[in-house]
Order: sequence, then structure tokens, then C-alpha cells
Amino acid sequence: MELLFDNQNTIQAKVPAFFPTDDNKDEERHAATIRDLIGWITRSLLKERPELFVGDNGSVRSGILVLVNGADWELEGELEYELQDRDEIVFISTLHGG
Amino acid sequence: MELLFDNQNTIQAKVPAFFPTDDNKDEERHAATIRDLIGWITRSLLKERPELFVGDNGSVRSGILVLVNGADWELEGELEYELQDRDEIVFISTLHGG
Amino acid sequence: RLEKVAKLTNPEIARYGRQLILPGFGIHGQMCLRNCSMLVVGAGGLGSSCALYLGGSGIGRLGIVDHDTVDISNLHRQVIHNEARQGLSKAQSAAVSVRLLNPHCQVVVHDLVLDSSNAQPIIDAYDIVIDATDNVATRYLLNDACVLSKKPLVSGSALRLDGQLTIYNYGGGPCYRCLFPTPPPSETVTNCSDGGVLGVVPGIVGCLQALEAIKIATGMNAQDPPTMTLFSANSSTMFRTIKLRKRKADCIVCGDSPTITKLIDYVRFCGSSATDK
Amino acid sequence: RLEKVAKLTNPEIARYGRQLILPGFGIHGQMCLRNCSMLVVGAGGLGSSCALYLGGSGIGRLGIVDHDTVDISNLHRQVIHNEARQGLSKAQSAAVSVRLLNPHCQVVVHDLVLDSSNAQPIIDAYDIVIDATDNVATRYLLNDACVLSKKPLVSGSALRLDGQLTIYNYGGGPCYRCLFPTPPPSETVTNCSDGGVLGVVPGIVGCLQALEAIKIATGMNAQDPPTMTLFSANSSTMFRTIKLRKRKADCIVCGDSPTITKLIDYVRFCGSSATDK
Ligand SMILES: [Zn+2]
Ligand SMILES: [Zn+2]
Repeated sequence: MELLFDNQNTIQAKVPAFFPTDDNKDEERHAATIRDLIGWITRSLLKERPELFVGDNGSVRSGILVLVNGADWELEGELEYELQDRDEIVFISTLHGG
Repeated sequence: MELLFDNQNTIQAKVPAFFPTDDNKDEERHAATIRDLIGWITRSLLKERPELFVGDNGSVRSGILVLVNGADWELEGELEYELQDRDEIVFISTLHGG
Repeated sequence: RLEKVAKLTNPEIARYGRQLILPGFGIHGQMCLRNCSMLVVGAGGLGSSCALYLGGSGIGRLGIVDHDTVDISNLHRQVIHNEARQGLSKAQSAAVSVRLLNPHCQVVVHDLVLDSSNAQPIIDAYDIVIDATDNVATRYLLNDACVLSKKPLVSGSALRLDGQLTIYNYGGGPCYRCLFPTPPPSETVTNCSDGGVLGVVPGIVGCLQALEAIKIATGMNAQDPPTMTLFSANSSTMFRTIKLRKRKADCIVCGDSPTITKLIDYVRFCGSSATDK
Repeated sequence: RLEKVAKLTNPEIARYGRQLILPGFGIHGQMCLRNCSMLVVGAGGLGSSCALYLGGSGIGRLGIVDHDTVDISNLHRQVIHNEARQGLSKAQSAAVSVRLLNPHCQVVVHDLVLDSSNAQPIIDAYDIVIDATDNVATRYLLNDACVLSKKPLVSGSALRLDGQLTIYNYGGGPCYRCLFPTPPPSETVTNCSDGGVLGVVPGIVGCLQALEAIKIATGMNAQDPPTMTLFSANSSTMFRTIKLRKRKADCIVCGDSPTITKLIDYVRFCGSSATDK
């Protein structure tokens, strides 16, 4: 995973608090969700080969587990979780070696 | 250490926010410090053999390390640290087995 | 299946004395181990420390699965083998070491590649399964076989300087498919041969797998919520415990209406083979 | 002292291949290990896993100190020994196992009780010291000898279901006396023979000690702040890392004006002997 992000394993980022809705009217914005964060990371931080990070449906690819403040994102609403100030979002790539 | 405290390893306690000063005048009180906490624990929670927890000088005995919110209490002022709301104070008994 | 005994022999009492006097473990814990059989799948980096400590601990029967043979380049991390056993079956070599350490432990050698044709009866014969393998296909195979056979699965993995540890299919927690319904793209999967590994890293994870298996056998962790432990040798905080989801009602193997009711072709499912190295 | 080499032999390159290709370790890390000597004090529960993984890792020389002999009641946790070595010196037995695993590692046996009369020259001959002992007197002895000899000390301990891990006298962090200026009252000290221990617990701590020694040898942790790692097998969050104080300027051995400038009588200081069991 670090290989995708210039070997950095921790990145502190200021993420926009609101994203436009799909129809892109400026006055209709929604609070930033993890779905937005994944899109934003792909556009802003990823140097190459986005398919190693994102999947087809705007989520992360298979084999990546997302943590919201130290807990499995499934407990927090997965893609629709609304980011709070100072949230720590971690992307874990599963290991298979032994 | 658990043996001293009825085998409980985590105790949530409401501790008085202020303690009387040494000359015991009611109107002169100071914010609770770890020194006060150690005295309060000895009086309120310890079932027996306080010498296995406290030392001579109102501090813990040799071989106990005190943690304030996950850090060595020496970084926080040791005995004079003033307790804050929801502080987590942990007493670690050093192990010597191998 | 392992025959249960009602008490320990005197030699067993002498051997396990330090566990028998252990508060919160004692004779009850030791009897739970004595009447428990465990299967360690993989006698490599994870399986080395795991099988040694389980073999020493007093479990009644230990099965060891591996189809590979001992190579010199394994020995920096696979400390259950040694230089003289080069070329010998890893399952055999691991069994020799465990028997030398503790002749009271019944060791069963499974010198084979586990696949959907042979896995189910082997897994059915043990109480707890330890995933100490090194490839995605066998991880899904073990998961499904453990779900079908209602066995807890103690899963460990290690690569480079990192490790992961989870108990699947236990106490209302998730199975591997609840967390990872589809296998990762094969270009994102790295094994220790290609990615490298610091030898002691799988040693640490394998020890933790042995511990988790002992906690299951003795019920010590029966009340714990499902977690994953992340290990990172190169971080100043080396361990991190994360809270996991519960079993998913819509999981295709452990959910309320499973569509997987027998083992499938895992090599095809994962697009990679169990013997790719 | 260990003679330094400028490059690895071909058999070493083949053996350590998985560490040589490891990003952030590689040939530099392996050469650091090859030119490093380490002393493991204690070939018991902690020393078993620690010596095996250090021996396998590729360090140039490994010293092993122990005066005790192998007993059946050790084997549930001391997996470097085995049943047939009952009665043999633990230092000898551990050395045999390491040599079988890795003949490239020079193993030195110190079959003796370390005390203030003999400790200093032994410790002077090694680069990194691992405290895998089981008593307070030897812990203070090792601390003072390492401070006087300017050697980092990787300290581990285990009892019942718990363990502790700290690096002392390294990178501006504290020594053992900075944290614990006076020894604990002897009635508060419990060893594994009296208190019991789950076998895999010292196994885990010993592996972590090997890892920390490897990190020191290769400089991987040179920027890390001083910490203590607490392990609790029976907690759902098994590991906790706590931040420690720096070296104390008024420490009587590592401070600015030390009053301890040579080894003292540690048995008298602690009120307990190194061979109490
Ligand atoms: Zn499932
Ligand atoms: Zn000091």
C-alpha cells in the first residue's frame, strides 16, 4: 500500500468538508463521506495505478479494509459515513504471506 | 497487583475533585493530585496490606510505575499532577519472571 | 477424533506444573488443552512458532499440514526445522521437533496440498484450525471448510515487517468472507518469497496464533468482541487492536441463507494457485 | 570481539535471501546483523524464542548465559530445549539448537551465574545485551554493567499471563534505575516457579526482544521515543505501548554525576539472590 503513496504510511490531509452533489449544482452540497474521501484520494494523492486502490463501485478494491478511528468501517456505515473533524481513516491492505 | 484489589484489574472510580490542605481547614482546599489519589485509594479501596501499594513518602512503593493517560507519570509531574476529568490512571507492577 | 480423558497423568502434572498453578488457568485450563485437538495448516514461518508452543502447551493432538520441503532459505524464520532436515517434508520435520519437545502430544502429519477434494474430512477431525498458510486460495478454502464444519479459525499472516491476526467464525464474529467477500486482484498479492520478510515477524504472529487457539480451547476469550490485531515491526507503537464487525447476515457462506454449502474451486475463484511461490 | 567482514558469503546470501530483498532492510540491514554480537542472558522462557530467532536472523555472534540445567517442567515454555536434554546445561542446550538451525552463527556458551565479579568483561565483549533473566538482582546487575559499558539493554519479563518489554540505556532513554531507583520489597516479587506462567507468554516477549535487538543493530528504531510495551494475554486489547521518561540527570548510574562507577553487591542491594527459584 505504501508503494502506491510514495512510501508514506501516514498522511495528514485537509479534506474538503463538503462535496457537490452528483448533479453538480453549487448550492447543493453534502457533508464529506468516505465515498467522497476515496474519490478525493484517488484524484489528489495517488501517483499511479488507481486500480490498486479503488474498485468498480467507488469503493476500495477487494482486500482493503477501511478503519474509522480504529474500528472496522462496517460498524460506522461504510461508504456513507460522514467524516468528522480529526477523524483518523486508515486503509489496511490484507496480508497473505506466512 | 490485582490480588490487592479483589482481583479487579480495572476500577472506575469517582474521586473527590478537591482535597483539604494539610492543616484541614475546610475553606482551603486544593485540586486533587495523584498524591491525593494514592492516599484516597489506600483508604477507600485497599482491602489489606497497604504496604504492598504505598511507600513511606506518600508515593507508591518501589517497583510500581504510574501511568497518566498512557504515559509515564514522570512526564506529567509525578505526585503533583492535578487530576483532570476522565483521566485514566494506571498502576503497573513491574514483572521480573522469565 | 481425540479420545477424552478425565484426568492428567503424573508425568503430565509434573510437566505442566507452571500452568497448573496459574491463577485463572489451572487444572481446568490444562484439561481443556489435553482434550483438544488442533490443526496447524502450514509449517512455514507462522507454523514454526505456533506448532512448537502448541506442542509444548499440553494439547492432546496436533495435526500439521504442509506439502513443501525444507529449504535453506526458510531457516532464518522457520525455526522448527534445521539445516540437517533440508529436503525433508516440512510437516514431517515439524512433527519431529514437536515430539522431541513433548512426547505427550499426539502429532499427526498431513503431508499434502490441502484442496477442496480433501480438506473437509481433515478439518472435521479437529476442534480448532490455525491458518498459517501463505496464499489467498487456501485462506478462502480454510474459511469455508471451517464455517461448514463449525470450527473456529485462527488466522495469521506476515509479510515484510508487518503481520495480522484474527479469529474467524467464533463467538458471533465474522468469517473471512464477511470481511472480504471477493478475493483481491492477484496483482495486489505478494508472498514472502517475492516481498521478503524479517524472520522474527512471522515468529511473533505464530506465537500469537498459538495463544489465541489456547484461549479458545479454554474459553478465556469467550466474552471478547471480534478484533483484528495489526503488527508493524517498524512502528514505535508496534501493535494495534481494531474492532471488527459481527457475522454478516448476508454472507454467502456463514450468513442466514448461505449459497455456498460445499467447497468450491478456490484456485479458479482466486485466480491464483496454492502452490504459487 | 567479533571480527568485522565487508561482505556476505554466497551461502549467507542464499540463506538470508528473504531479508536481503526486504525493502527498508536489505543488504545494509543484513550486514549490520552480520557484524553485530549479542548476549542473551537467560536461556529460559524468554531466552528460548529470543536466541532461536536471533540465531536464525544472521547475527555474527550470539552469547548465551545460563547456569541452570534443563528440567521437564521447563519444556512447556522453553522450546529451545527438549526432553532428551534433561539435566544438560541450558546454555549448552540452547547453543546446540542454534547451531543446528544456523551453523553460520558463532555461538558462545557462558555456563555460569552472572554476578558483579564476572559480568563486566563478558558484557564488554558484546554490542547488545538482552535481559532474559528471571530475578531482580540480575536485572539491576545487567543495567549497571550495560550503563558502565555503554551498551543498549533489551529487557523482557513475563509472569502468569502478562509480559513487559523495554529498551534501556539507548538513544537518550532511561536506564532501569531511572525508572526504578530502588528495588521492590522482596515480598512483592514473584517468579514463574511460584506464580506460574502460560508457556507461550514468554515466547511472545522473547520474540519481541529479538526484534528490538535487530532494530537496534540495524538502526531501524534510532528515531523512536523511549517506550514500554505491556502485554496482557487475557485482555481483548493484548498490547499497550506507553511513553517513557528520558534519561534522568540525577540517576545514580546513568546521570550527570553518577555515584555508581563500578558494579556493587546486587544480592545485598535487592535482598534476594539470583538463584532463588
Ligand atoms: Zn461470513
Ligand atoms: Zn539511569
